[in-house]
Amino acid sequence: MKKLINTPGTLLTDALTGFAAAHPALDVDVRRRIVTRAPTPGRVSLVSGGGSGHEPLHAGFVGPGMLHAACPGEVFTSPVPGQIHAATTAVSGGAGVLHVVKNYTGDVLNFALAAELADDDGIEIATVIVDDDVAVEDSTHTAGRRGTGATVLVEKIAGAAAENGEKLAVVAEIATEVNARSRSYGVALRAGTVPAVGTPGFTLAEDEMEWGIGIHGEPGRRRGPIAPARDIAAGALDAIAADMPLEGEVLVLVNGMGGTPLMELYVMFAEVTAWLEARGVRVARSLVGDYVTSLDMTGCSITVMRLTGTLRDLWDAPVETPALRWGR
Amino acid sequence: MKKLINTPGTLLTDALTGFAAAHPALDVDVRRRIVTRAPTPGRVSLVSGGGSGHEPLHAGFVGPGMLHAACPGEVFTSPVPGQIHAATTAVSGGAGVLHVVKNYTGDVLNFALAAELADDDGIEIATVIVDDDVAVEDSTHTAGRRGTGATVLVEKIAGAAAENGEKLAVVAEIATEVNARSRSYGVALRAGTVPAVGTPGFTLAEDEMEWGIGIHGEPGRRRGPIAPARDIAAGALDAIAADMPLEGEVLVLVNGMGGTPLMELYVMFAEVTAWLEARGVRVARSLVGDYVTSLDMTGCSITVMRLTGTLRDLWDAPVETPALRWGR
Amino acid sequence: MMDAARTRAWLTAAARLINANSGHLTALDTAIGDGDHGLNLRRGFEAVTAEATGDTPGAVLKAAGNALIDATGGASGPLYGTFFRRAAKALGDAPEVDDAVFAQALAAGLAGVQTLGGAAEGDKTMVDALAPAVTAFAAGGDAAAAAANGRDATESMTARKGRASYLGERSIGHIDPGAASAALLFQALCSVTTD
Amino acid sequence: MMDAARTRAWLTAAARLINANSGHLTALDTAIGDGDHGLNLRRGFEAVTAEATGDTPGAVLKAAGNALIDATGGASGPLYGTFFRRAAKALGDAPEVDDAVFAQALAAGLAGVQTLGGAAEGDKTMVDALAPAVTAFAAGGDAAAAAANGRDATESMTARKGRASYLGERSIGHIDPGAASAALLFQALCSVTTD
Ligand SMILES: Nc1ncnc2c1ncn2[C@@H]1O[C@H](COP(=O)(O)OP(=O)(O)O)[C@@H](O)[C@H]1O
Ligand SMILES: Nc1ncnc2c1ncn2[C@@H]1O[C@H](COP(=O)(O)OP(=O)(O)O)[C@@H](O)[C@H]1O
Ligand SMILES: [Mg+2]
Ligand SMILES: [Mg+2]
Ligand SMILES: [Mg+2]
Ligand SMILES: [Mg+2]
Repeated sequence: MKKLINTPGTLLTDALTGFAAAHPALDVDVRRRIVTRAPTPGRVSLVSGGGSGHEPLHAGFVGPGMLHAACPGEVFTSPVPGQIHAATTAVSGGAGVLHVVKNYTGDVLNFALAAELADDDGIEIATVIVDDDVAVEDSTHTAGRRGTGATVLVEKIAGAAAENGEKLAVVAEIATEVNARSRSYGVALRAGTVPAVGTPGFTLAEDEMEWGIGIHGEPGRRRGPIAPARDIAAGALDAIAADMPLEGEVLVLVNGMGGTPLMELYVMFAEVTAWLEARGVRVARSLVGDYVTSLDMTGCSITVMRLTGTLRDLWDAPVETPALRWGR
Repeated sequence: MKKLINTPGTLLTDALTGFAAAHPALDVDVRRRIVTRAPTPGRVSLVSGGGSGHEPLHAGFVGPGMLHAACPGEVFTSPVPGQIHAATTAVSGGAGVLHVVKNYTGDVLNFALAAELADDDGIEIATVIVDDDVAVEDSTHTAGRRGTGATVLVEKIAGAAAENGEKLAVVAEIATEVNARSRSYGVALRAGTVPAVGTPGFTLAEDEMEWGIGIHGEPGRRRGPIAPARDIAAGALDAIAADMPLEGEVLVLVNGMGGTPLMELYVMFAEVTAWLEARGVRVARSLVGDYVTSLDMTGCSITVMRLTGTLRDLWDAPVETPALRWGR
Repeated sequence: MMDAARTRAWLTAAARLINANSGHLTALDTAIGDGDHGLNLRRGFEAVTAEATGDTPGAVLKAAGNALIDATGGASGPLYGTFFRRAAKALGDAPEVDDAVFAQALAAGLAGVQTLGGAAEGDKTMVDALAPAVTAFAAGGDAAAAAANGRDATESMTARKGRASYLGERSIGHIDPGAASAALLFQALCSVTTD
Repeated sequence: MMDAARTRAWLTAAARLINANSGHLTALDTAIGDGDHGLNLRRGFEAVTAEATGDTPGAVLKAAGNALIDATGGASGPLYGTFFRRAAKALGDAPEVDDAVFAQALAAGLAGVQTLGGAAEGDKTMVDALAPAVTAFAAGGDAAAAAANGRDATESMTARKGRASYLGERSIGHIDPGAASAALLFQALCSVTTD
């Protein structure tokens, strides 16, 4: 295993220490593992979290216009209820807190327990479960679709709604709408390695790739010969379009899995755009880069969200976080 | 070789096509391979360029507050004079153009020929050669120190000076000062693979790392057993401090080489900060992420710049490019 | 008969077994999950060892459940935490309970896991080891063997809950990590009750 | 005697050799450079083949130099481009030149490379093949063999120019890619002059 770390056991603490030093505008409690910013009294706050290893998700999205708090768990392990509750309490502004939760059993259960704790303290909680991954085909016989790239879109857009002063129910509704209008599909060329394990989650031959991967090093739906960017884009978009008819204006996220160079992501984005525009779908907004990663996995995921005018305006609203920044 | 590409021969065109689609605010001439934005009449413009494979460098730094044009060459190959000249002509605002050139023979020669062409056209050119890499120890018996991480700092800070309306000589002087106050050192855990070649630039055993690497897949100064993040930071900073006494306030860039997850870069940044602060050096500004990459190389480089008040203000000035964005 | 000391002995034996088999549990989870089950439970049971004290079996199990929920994370933390907390609730504050009462408490724990996680037997989860073990314990049979059989039976199952469910039929041929850890819990329980 | 046709024959022979040996040149550059020399020169000489036309040796070489500068990139593009442009300048617009004049033109080309790149013999660059070849050509000797010897001599040298210089002593034991391509140029030249 080759990694720029001290020891697997100190990885999360070390990374949070670095994150704190790099982003002095945020409050980082390294011991309790929560990253927060001051809430605005009377406004809804957003808390998200999940296992580490997906950086910049979630701590990189804390800041004006997006999240108020993030609680990173151990690598690929959901945070614990007490930690989530501490984050929730720290950023509660009195108008309720939205929990943005990716649909993994561990995340769902731990956030549910944290919501109970918040309820005990009289903090109103709404929860949005993100489950955009169409690679999980049969969601009635599984834990349900995984939450992947759409998480960034939910956090950005719901964050903008909260910034606009919307009530908790409205912010939650918008978050739910973003998730409902988004679909993702991912591929890997090489699996990531959990530092404490030391070997890759799965092994591919030099001429193989994995289709339909998640973001936790789990293998995907099927293995195949390595394909050109054009075919990968088509395969992913076919799966997405089979699940949600694509039309009108869309937002596209081409997301790197952590070990993929930006140049290749632009190649993928060119192919995704060409595929969509050839079918009369307009790519009105886009994001290309590493946003929801899986340690050092090589590969990418493609997320498509069908836009509305309101969602586009909320997307365009100013945001100022370590990993996402625009507007003035 | 595992890459998200169509063919090595179309890589650059495909990536530029994707870049153009993702960043509609910039003008991208895919055929001529130049990325430009409109110059401000009467103001100095900045042009940079070099081989591809270092993304987001340079095209990702075109935008208000930074570069006016970038001209990417083939992978690891400098652009050609005609291309550089086309970029220079496109963004000339009448007050002269600064060429920001990394110190590689190919880049230096091709930019020099382009400067002659500009001279023929009556465009005043100043050139700053960036050569911050202390891993090249003996610069009298080599092509001189390589230009690496400091390129981002030069482009950002000189870009801010140009935006402020400074004259060409002043912008060039500031660019030179940034370079003079900056030092870098890089390490690799795994070499990158030039797509048209198909095999890594060098091969390391599973327990080896390379010290003192450049950004073109060339091996470094020495090979050693893989080391903890703390020792890597100390090794790099020792080399930097031996060359330029570190004191006062510094800006630190911990830069990923393309295949390194952000989480590990934060670990490195924590160690770099701890090393510096233990020696009374204050990390006043920082940047952690992929800025000057080397295809899919795994590893990082560390750049330290000694700040002055003026340089810090220019660093803080607004910038709005695909890869660097802040201020309002 | 279970008292506070024996309950605690169960948990420390379990912690030792989890610790000794942590690499194996993680390897199982690497095959069909995300490669952290052994790491999670080792962390969780370290907290159990440190915090699960009390004067009654119920108090010990409640502290254990809270420690697991606080320290484990993942799916297994809340599930095992709930198992112990529900069992604790069923035991109330009796200083000593006989095996029949303890068996009922284990059944209550299992019910809690199933309510929270929604898994039935055959879904290839910890439930497939817990359920037969709880039944065997109630019947005075070999709960450890029942749990181990339940664990082994998961190998041929298709996962329908948890991360392994994403693999669909590709999960066949692998033992479920949670079923394997559940078998360790009952191995530990039998090591302190059969003497 | 060199006229426009034979000059062009030289360049197309060179382009064929470069193309055939492109992988080898790239492999040499992977060892001590950045792995693109063969790719660069193949691209450059494709442009030469397409564009290097003219009525005189000087016109052909000037067009070749311009094509190399326009299409190659890297260090080798401007250096080889300058080699041909300076040689062209020395030839002027004579429709035919004898070998002595052509030898002077090659020497002017070499001088141009050394002025631009600042490399001396022994620095482990293309100059180590070009210089002995130019000398041999002037003396009526075997320029191709001289270039090949010069190329082989770079193996034991420490690089002091170009990317290979970053390796310091680690560059020893590898042939310089530019010296190898220079040897191909003189191999091509001899194939059209010795008949
Ligand atoms: N819904 C569920 N009901 C019961 N057990 C479950 C459920 N989901 C997961 N599990 C159990 O949890 C185990 C995985 O635990 P662990 O690896 O610690 O958590 P995570 O899956 O969050 O990484 C699985 O092997 C399975 O036995
Ligand atoms: N300063 C120089 N003078 C002469 N030749 C040089 C010089 N620098 C580099 N070269 C030659 O150029 C060759 C490398 O060319 P190439 O790989 O195409 O360019 P780059 O180094 O920019 O990738 C070297 O092998 C060497 O022979
Ligand atoms: Mg997990
Ligand atoms: Mg090159
Ligand atoms: Mg797991
Ligand atoms: Mg080269």
